[in-house]
Amino acid sequence: MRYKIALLVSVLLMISCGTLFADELAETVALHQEALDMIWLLLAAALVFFMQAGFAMVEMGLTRAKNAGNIIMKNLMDFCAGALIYWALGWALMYGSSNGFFGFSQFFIKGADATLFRDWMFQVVFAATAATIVSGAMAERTKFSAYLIYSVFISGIIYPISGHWIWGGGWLAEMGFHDFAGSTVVHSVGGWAALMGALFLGPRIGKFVKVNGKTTSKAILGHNLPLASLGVFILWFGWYGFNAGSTLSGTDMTMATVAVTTTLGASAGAIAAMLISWIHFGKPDVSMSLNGALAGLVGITAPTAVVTPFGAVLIGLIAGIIVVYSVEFIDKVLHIDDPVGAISVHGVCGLWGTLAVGLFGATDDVRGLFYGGGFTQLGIQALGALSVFIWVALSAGLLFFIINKAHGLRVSEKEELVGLDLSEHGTESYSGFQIFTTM
Amino acid sequence: MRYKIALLVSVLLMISCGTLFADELAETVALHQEALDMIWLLLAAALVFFMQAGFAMVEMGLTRAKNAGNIIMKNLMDFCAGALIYWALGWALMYGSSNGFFGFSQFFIKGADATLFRDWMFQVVFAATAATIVSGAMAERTKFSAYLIYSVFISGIIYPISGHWIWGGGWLAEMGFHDFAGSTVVHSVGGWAALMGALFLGPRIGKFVKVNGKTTSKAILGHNLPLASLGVFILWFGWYGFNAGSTLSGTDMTMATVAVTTTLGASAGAIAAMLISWIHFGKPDVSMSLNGALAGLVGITAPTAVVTPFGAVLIGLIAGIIVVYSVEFIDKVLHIDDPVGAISVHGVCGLWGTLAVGLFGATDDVRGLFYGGGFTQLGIQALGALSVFIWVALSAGLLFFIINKAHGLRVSEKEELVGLDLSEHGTESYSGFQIFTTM
Amino acid sequence: MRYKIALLVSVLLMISCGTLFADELAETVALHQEALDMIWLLLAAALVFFMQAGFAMVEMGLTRAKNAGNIIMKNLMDFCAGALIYWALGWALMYGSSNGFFGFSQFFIKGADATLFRDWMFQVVFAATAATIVSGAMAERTKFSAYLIYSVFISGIIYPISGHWIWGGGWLAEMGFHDFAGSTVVHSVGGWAALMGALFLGPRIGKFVKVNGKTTSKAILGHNLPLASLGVFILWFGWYGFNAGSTLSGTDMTMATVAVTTTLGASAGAIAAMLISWIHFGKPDVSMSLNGALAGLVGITAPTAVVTPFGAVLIGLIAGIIVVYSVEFIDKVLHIDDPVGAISVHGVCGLWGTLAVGLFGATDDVRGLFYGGGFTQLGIQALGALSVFIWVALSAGLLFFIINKAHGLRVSEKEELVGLDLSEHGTESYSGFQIFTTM
Amino acid sequence: MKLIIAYIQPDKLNSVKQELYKREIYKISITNALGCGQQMGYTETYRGVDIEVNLLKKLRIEIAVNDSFVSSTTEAIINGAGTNSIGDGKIFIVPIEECIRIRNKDTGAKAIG
Amino acid sequence: MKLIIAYIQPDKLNSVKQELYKREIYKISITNALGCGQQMGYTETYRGVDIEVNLLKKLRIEIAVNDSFVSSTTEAIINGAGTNSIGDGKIFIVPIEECIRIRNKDTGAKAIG
Amino acid sequence: MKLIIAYIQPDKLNSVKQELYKREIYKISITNALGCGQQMGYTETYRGVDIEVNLLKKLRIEIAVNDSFVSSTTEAIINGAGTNSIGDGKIFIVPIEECIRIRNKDTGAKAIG
Ligand SMILES: Nc1ncnc2c1ncn2[C@@H]1O[C@H](COP(=O)(O)OP(=O)(O)O)[C@@H](O)[C@H]1O
Ligand SMILES: Nc1ncnc2c1ncn2[C@@H]1O[C@H](COP(=O)(O)OP(=O)(O)O)[C@@H](O)[C@H]1O
Ligand SMILES: Nc1ncnc2c1ncn2[C@@H]1O[C@H](COP(=O)(O)OP(=O)(O)O)[C@@H](O)[C@H]1O
Repeated sequence: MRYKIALLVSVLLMISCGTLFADELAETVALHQEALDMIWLLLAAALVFFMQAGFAMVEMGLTRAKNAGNIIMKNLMDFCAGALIYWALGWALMYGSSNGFFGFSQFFIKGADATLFRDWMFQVVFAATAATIVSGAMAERTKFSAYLIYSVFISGIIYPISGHWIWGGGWLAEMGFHDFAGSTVVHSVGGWAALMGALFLGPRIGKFVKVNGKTTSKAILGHNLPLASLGVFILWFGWYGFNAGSTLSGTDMTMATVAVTTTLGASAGAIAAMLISWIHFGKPDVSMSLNGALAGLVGITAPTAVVTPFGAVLIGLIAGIIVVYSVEFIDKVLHIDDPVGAISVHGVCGLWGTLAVGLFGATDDVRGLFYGGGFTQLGIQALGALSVFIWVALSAGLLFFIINKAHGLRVSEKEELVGLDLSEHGTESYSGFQIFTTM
Repeated sequence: MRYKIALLVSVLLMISCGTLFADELAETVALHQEALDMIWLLLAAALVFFMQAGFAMVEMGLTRAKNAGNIIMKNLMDFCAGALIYWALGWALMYGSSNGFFGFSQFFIKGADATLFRDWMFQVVFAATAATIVSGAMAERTKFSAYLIYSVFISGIIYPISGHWIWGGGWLAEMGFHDFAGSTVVHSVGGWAALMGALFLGPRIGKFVKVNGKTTSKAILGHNLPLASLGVFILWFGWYGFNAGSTLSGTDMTMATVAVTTTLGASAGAIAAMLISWIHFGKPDVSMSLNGALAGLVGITAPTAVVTPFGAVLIGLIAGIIVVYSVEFIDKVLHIDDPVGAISVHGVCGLWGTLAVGLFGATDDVRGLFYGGGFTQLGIQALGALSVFIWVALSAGLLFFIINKAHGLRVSEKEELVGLDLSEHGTESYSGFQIFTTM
Repeated sequence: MRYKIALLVSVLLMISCGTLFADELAETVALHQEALDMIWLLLAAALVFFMQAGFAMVEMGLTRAKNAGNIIMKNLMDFCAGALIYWALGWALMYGSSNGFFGFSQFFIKGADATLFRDWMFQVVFAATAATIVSGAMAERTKFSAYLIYSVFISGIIYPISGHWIWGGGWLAEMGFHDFAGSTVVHSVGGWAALMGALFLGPRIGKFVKVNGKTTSKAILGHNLPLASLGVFILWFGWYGFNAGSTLSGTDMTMATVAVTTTLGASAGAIAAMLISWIHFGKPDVSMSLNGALAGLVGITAPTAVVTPFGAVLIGLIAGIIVVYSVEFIDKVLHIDDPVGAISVHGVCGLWGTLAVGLFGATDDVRGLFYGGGFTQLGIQALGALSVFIWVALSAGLLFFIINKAHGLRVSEKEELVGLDLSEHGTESYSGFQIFTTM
Repeated sequence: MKLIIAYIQPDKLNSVKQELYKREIYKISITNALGCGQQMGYTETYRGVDIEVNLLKKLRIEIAVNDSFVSSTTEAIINGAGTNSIGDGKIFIVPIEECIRIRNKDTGAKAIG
Repeated sequence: MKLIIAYIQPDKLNSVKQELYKREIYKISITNALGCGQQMGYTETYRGVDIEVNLLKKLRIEIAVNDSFVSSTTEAIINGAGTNSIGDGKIFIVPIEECIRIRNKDTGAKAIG
Repeated sequence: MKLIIAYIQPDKLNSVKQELYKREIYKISITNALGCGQQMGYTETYRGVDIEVNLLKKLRIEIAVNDSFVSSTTEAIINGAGTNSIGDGKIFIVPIEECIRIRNKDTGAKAIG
């Protein structure tokens, strides 16, 4: 009996020891899970933050030297003001407890723990991306103060609400709308807001010339293509955080698929835009090719996790073609002045990417038309894209309308001719350089 | 009995199997802990390294075209020379076995294993940051060879010693001085050295004009704001490595808090500086807003891990206000010529951030005045900041004094007028561009 | 007996519970292993991707303003076209099932799972690096369409095949040839292809002037050193992904050694090149120092994981010296026109780094001459470097020969004088800026 | 033949060109200049410190014309560039003794147009 | 003394300089200019939209010479810059009343060379 | 009325301006130029390869003055820009036949100042 008891005791001891040990281990492993998610999301967030620099460089490069400082200020400040308002309000509307249409809790991310801090960090840089897209379309003629007001509203209200529908557990999420990293949530929202902004502003002086009742479009050249190209490389670099980070988990291995489809989509987009511009204008156009890469990136953003490499290449190619014709159409037919092509790149190609999910989706959960999924997913995607378009067109339209009436949206003719750097900020961006200021 | 034995054996086998297995598992988990720390710190170190590019762009952008190449050389070489000396000497003084005032072992990081390699990597980029801060304040008039000498001493001796006090287990660490990521250790050290350098050098030709016995300050415009803004974005991006990496562990979840407070602090800083410049000068100033973002970042660097988001916003706002008035004061009252505002951004706002720990600290360990912690922490912070100021003022002062006497610190008037690119490096940075060389 | 059975049952239950639990834990830990590798490699790949921006900036900065847009297009498109072809073909030749000389399976990375996606992602950015190196040596005079053709072949065939020998399990790998991150696989391949390209193209107009039968070399200045320096910083930053990522595993702690030796090698390279240029030309030359940093990086790339810090410093110093004399030799003796020094930096220093493994290797597996390893390793390294040189010289030579005959490699004299931006792309890169277009 | 040199505000180039075209004067050369005249320079501030920009950006126009075109050319410039405000600029008329077209060595009145 | 002003194509500067050197004319000043003459401007496209570049980049050369050098100078310019095609440029000759060398206050024919 | 054209070293602009102000000459126009004169160009090296910079950066100053101001203007330029070394520059004086102020169509001596 003593023997038995001894046995029993020893066995129990060993087991309890083991489980004790195992408990500790399990805790460590759980901590590692948290750490992997944390590291992945924070680094991805940093990469997405860096896209602000990319946007600033692209927009500066594709506009005139006399407005470069103003673009800096707009890009810096829409992030800064956006971050504060997204902290106070935006997060609450987007990820607070939901009524299907918007969230409403956690203002000032109250009571945040490490996980919530992490998630806010990852989300704020997306909000800022949506905001900053608009700046390009409104470049070279917008009052700085008006832009500041706008940027508070888009990051605080417009973006969070449609974002809630899709990423915050709202009605579109319920329906199965799939937008992995934000073709619609981020890019289309930015693009459609850009469209409204450009519409309310009107074109830059000298952009459209009326000769014998016919309006012709004139090119106003960007002043610094090297800067613009740097911006595109920075954006592409950041996009690995934007897309792959959107797994939202450091142990979700689809991040590899995402990285690959993102790379292929962007490459195909650049090549398609280059070829189309070559065929169409006789020369491989630099700024169109740059826009093509961005178009491919925007297009692949929604479907990146659910398509095959082949699918990604096709999506990119089509995005690259779309962007060239869209830029032409908006410029030559609609006569809307979008200095950097933001509406086409982010709005139109964002729409394309959203629909592409319904065409090229190749997973069990998200199966598109071409992969035997029928029209269901495509229909949901179209509905989602349309709803967001309507929401942004109305809300941003109203916003710009009110700003225009109450405060003025556009600088005076004299200020525009002199350049916003001097007139709005009292500075020159390239002091000492000789620049032909007539341009 | 056979039965019993069989039972016993089988139980023991299973258990031992289990523990064997568990042992292996435990080893793997321990390796993962190492890997998480390693990956986190190396990537953070890479981000901090990239801040060198940010500093170079900011400093180039805010000075004249004729000195751009010289700034490249200074920023590149203070890193390169600094890395070699920090390997040979600096690490040993900072993290070698301590006598309270400096370390003294591990010269040439002798006998380093993976952990020490990792830690050295993370620390060397901080040392280089401190060194490179000075370059901006001494821009456009310093002999290149003198700058090289200086940079060896700051990375090899000045920075490591005060660093030892705080991060190397020295007397300030003992007292409970809290400087999470280096408002004092890195930024103030750089800022105060910059102050001494600018003092010994004197102002650039044409910076201060004496009319009727009254000295007035003239602006010497930076030649490339787009580059400067790119630099600020790069610095901000790198700062996520600088601050969040300073958890020194990949499983310390406060990294999320750090990322959030860093973002909010920087945003608030930029907005505050913009608003103050708007009120004060009539226009929202571009370069001041850029400096405001940096001021916010420097200010939040020490308290980032121990404050609330509200605290971070306040700290950033105040840093943004401080930087504008400090730049004005140093320029218009003290008549010290600091071309890029390095003394204000890094010295003064580093001081502010250090004190802010004692005001806004909100954790159990570090509790500041406004969070019921009384004056203790604030006192310690003040003492630490003061000690470091005295140390750097004396040591850097002596250094510049000796360089000035023995070697000469400043180029000749002719060389300064022609520009350091031609006179010190025999090159033009913007060959082919027409630049009004009178400026 | 009941008691016994009860005991038995309870013990068994507990154990099975435990193992069940342990199984789950083990699975999670295995997932973490995958996640660590995944995160590490994807982030490293993103860093290496960003090096494309670095190359573009360096090449633009060191050439004339009138060709900047063309360089953008070349650098963007060799990545984009390279990515598509590496997906379709390159990977299959490099990592498909081997016959010792090339692989042949997994075209279009067919049947890829997360691991293969990850590995492709990490490899494609290396392939693109090799391709883009060439662009610098062929700058300012190459037909854009010819360059596009070339870039498909290098990424699709030339690079993958020699890559297979070394990294794909081919014959050089079998022999024990050690090239950790690609001094030979990537940099020499790029460098030697650059050599062939520059040879077939001939020098730019005005580069070599024949006076009295003696050919003298004239400098053609780069137009934007700030951009070039930014490029070098970006490259260095990306190199942490390039070298440290080449552990190929997130739990291989040698990544710390790699980061440290990379830092020291690059620093030493920059310092050596600066000093040599100072002694040799009388001034510390900016562009040479920048090239020195790159030379150090290229040199340390092969041996980075197997050398001591001392070894790394020596390797870097020697690379920095080599690059200056190599640039001089290629320019003044061979009269080959390499606008950015790509042949010297990547070809020659890549060769040096490869041999340095056989000299400074200090691990059990890879032991060099100076560390008691005799001549064996050095011999293998020399053999490998030579084989790759022959392969690239022949294949790239043939490629450029055919392109030259069948399509034309070089633009017309008029197009070259006007600049490739206008003649090949119908655009100006710096519209509005006054540039002395005679240069 | 006269060489008409005019300094104008940069943002007036387009209207000057239009006025010239109306009068069938198509040939013109332009350089960038910094000028200092009655318009004493504005003061910008940069980080709150005054910059005396007493050298203002101007465009310098050169038009070589036959004597009979002088008055219509100056009229065009005045119409295009004049705003009745300080800084509008100046016109200087300098004699030309000879004019040669490089392409075909035409000289004199034939070459100028 | 005459001031010879010439507008030439930027890529012809080198050959003009060589022709001048042959004739031992070493002193010359150059500015960047935008010109609009018979060569009506080419049209670039930028993203498919026309840009009327009717202001073309030109170089403006100034050479001050003694009267006896006028013909060899113009000859040099014509030889160096002429290609028989539109856009080759123009030469204008303007009288100089006085010339002063700043360094030593030499004047007249002595100062000009 | 005369048009005084001077080429000076860029770093002498400030002292020239001061000398001019002393003599109450406030109106002046400046362009960037590349010059090649007695100062035969220095040689820079770039990565150890010579660059013959025989086109040096100069400033070109234009001052239109009434005849009575000619000597004080040239004096001011000589005082401000002279250093007794090669490269100091040159002054050319060219006759002006007419001067018009665009703002108010003043002409002649009244317009010039
Ligand atoms: N006497 C002069 N000599 C040279 N340039 C002059 C002269 N007077 C005017 N200018 C040029 O014309 C520009 C406009 O002159 P300003 O006196 O400001 O205009 P306004 O006469 O209409 O007031 C000046 O900036 C300068 O470039
Ligand atoms: N009458 C003029 N006044 C001022 N500049 C002129 C005049 N005629 C020609 N130019 C300058 O000379 C350049 C070449 O003139 P253009 O008529 O195109 O050449 P060509 O006479 O050989 O056809 C023009 O771009 C312009 O800068
Ligand atoms: N004959 C000339 N024609 C045109 N420009 C001249 C002439 N002589 C001198 N210059 C200009 O003046 C500048 C200074 O001339 P330089 O001969 O070097 O000075 P110095 O006569 O004092 O030695 C030259 O770079 C050139 O721009």
